[in-house]
Amino acid sequence: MNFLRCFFAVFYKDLLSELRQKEILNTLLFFGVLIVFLFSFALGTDPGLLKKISPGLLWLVILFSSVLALDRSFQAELEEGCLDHLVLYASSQRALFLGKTATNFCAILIVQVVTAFAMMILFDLPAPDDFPLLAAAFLLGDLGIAVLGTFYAALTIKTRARQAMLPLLLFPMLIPLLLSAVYATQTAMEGSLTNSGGSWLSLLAIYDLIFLTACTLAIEPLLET
Amino acid sequence: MRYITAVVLFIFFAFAQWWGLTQTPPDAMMGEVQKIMYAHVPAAWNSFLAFFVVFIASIAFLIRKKRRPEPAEGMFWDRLARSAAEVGVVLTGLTLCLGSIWGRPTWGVWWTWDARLTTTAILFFLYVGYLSFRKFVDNPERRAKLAAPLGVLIFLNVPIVYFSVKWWRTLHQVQSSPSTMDPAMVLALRLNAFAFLGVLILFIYWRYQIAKRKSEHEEAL
Amino acid sequence: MQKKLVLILGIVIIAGALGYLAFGKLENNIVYFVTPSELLAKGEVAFGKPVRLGGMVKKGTIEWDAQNTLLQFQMNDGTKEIAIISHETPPQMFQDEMGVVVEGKLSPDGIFRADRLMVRHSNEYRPPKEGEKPAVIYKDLVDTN
Amino acid sequence: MKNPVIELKNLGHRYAGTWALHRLSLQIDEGEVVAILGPNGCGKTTLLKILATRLAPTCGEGTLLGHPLSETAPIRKGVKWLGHELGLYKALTAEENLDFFAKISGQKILGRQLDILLEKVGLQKNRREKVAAFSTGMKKRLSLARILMENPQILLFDEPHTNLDQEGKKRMSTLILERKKAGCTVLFSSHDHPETIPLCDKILALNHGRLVYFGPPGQIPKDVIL
Repeated sequence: MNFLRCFFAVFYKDLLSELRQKEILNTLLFFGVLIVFLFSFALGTDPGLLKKISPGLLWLVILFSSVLALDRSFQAELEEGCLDHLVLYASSQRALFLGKTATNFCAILIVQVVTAFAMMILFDLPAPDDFPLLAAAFLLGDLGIAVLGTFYAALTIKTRARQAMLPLLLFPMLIPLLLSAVYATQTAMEGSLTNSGGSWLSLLAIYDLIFLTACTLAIEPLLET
Repeated sequence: MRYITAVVLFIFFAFAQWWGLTQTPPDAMMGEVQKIMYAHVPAAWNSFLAFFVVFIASIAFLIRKKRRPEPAEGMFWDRLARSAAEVGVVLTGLTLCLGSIWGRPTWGVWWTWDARLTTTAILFFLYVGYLSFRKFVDNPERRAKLAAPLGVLIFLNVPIVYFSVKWWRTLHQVQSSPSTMDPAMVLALRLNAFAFLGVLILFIYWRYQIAKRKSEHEEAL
Repeated sequence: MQKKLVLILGIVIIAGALGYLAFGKLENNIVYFVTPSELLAKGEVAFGKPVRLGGMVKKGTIEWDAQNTLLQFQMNDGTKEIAIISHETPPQMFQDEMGVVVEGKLSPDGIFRADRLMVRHSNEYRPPKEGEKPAVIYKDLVDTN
Repeated sequence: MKNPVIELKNLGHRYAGTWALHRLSLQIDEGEVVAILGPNGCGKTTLLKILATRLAPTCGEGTLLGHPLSETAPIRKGVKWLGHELGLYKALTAEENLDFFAKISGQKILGRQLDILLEKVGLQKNRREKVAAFSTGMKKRLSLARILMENPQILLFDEPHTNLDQEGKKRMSTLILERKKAGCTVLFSSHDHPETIPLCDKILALNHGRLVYFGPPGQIPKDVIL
């Protein structure tokens, strides 16, 4: 009971301050759309090429912009020493972690949807073939990024060179997620000659399940130091 | 005594390599190139073993922590994890280089996005990240506390990485088993696997001693 | 007590998920490459789409033009076959009756133009039989240069 | 009725090769007000953080309210700490801040209790204002309200008098005495000797992480540097 209350309180608090300050969301949305824009300059105007690599590009944009969001979400706690009080007052560190994960998940999901739209317009992509598959890929992929990202942000928060450490540690961990998410997205967007997206979705789900459990179990020593 | 062990191990290692290079038949398809296997495969096996040691040591650190906050015992597990990670990274690097050299004549490319090669490369990145993370935390106790969950998490990712990459591209042959190999080759491979195991244990022991001296030196300051 | 229970539950979930991944046969739905008969069965849809194609090199169909590094051969899966054109130097193990995977596109003229050629090596290692000379095919290919 | 609520035995904390606290052993009884004095970097903040269970000691033992330092959950219920940084969310209002901390610590806080709390620290008019608009003094008072939510048995203040005007300092001292009357043990670190000496029952003087004096304020030896 206390666990749920703590979880929702953290989630609500983060959402509320984000909605009032709009620091993360504004930066991220701008960043995402800007990168999509830059890609079309860097890769030339060959529409076939852009179409072919757009699922990969989309997930790369999400990966890079989520690092910004994750770092920011813990940096905000470091200001004014909020993290100390958060840890001392919270009835459960795990609820704290899950609450923060939930907010980050929402932020990443919003950026993902907006970036995907920007990409469809700028790259002239056709409407997705398989909409439920696409939605599932977005949800599961973003959940995984949020879980591991929040964990790694908590890990690197008090180290030197924090902003360099976070992607260095996080990105190799996310490779299975990136692979499955890109393939599922690709299948959903254009259909495939060979594959169905189902197996990739189950791999995403398994990945999320494993790390949601493992990170929740292992978070306490990170926040307590 | 310590030096004798080291010398014996290295003689055994050299013998195993010599055996693999000269006393086994060449492969029907690949010819003499196949003999890279006697260094490549044992290095790969033993690097996995080293990473498993990191995993176990990290778990041991976390479990011990809850029972009794006694720094000395915790530091043992922490140093063990660190030394095993270092040796594992070196062996993984060796595996990658040898695999690349083997791949050029057999597959026609230096690097291919094959499942096992790619998995090994990701492993390499993950554990290099683990080691560099340790470098960025100054306080030894804090470092131990933070690195332990990381060591566990990275190892949990290994099977997922393996399966995802395997589905992504599969070119590497199915795992060989003794029944698909010539007995002379199996023998040489086993011999070399034990030789590498000896080197692995010796290196971990040495790195552990260095880490211990270092922190003793720090404490004396 | 409750803490221990949560820990055990977590470990069970992780182990279960990993076990499902390893033994769940999820990869049955993943297709790494298509065979020539599968590709041809798609008809016109397949033209110009990047795809991986796998099969055996048909015996006696390899034509290697070293000057222009042009390789032509027929790929066979037992029922259908497709002509492959590649501009890459084939690897050492490339030979008759060998399993290969190529990446490229099928043109409307029925020829598959490959950007990449990979040999599938079996997991068998054995010494050469009498009269077999290891790696001789590779030398033949290189010597013509 | 001497009843020790804080007992430390050979407590030490090492940071980056130096001892921030070294072999600290002492006992503090229930209802005592103790001022921690000493030059900058002598270990005041470290000691308070260890007592607040935010920092684990490198060696030694400590017992708070009968629980060893490693059992953080029951200690955190009864021991409240206020550091240099106040830990308030500037995008939230005063009310929302209190409500948030009450919720994550698993208490139910009613509107009326909130009124009383805010009135006690003189912020009832600003309850719907964002903390970002608050002055330092107001922020400090708000964090005091947060501490008083749970009726703690031990209070740990890290330099409560700094950054306050005369009025604020007086208010703070009154509060400390009021808590003492309620049976609460108070530890605070300070630089303002004239303000703090009349408040406290005992003085704990630290220098380079070592205890140099622990006893009534009247008997400090001359050679102890504060």
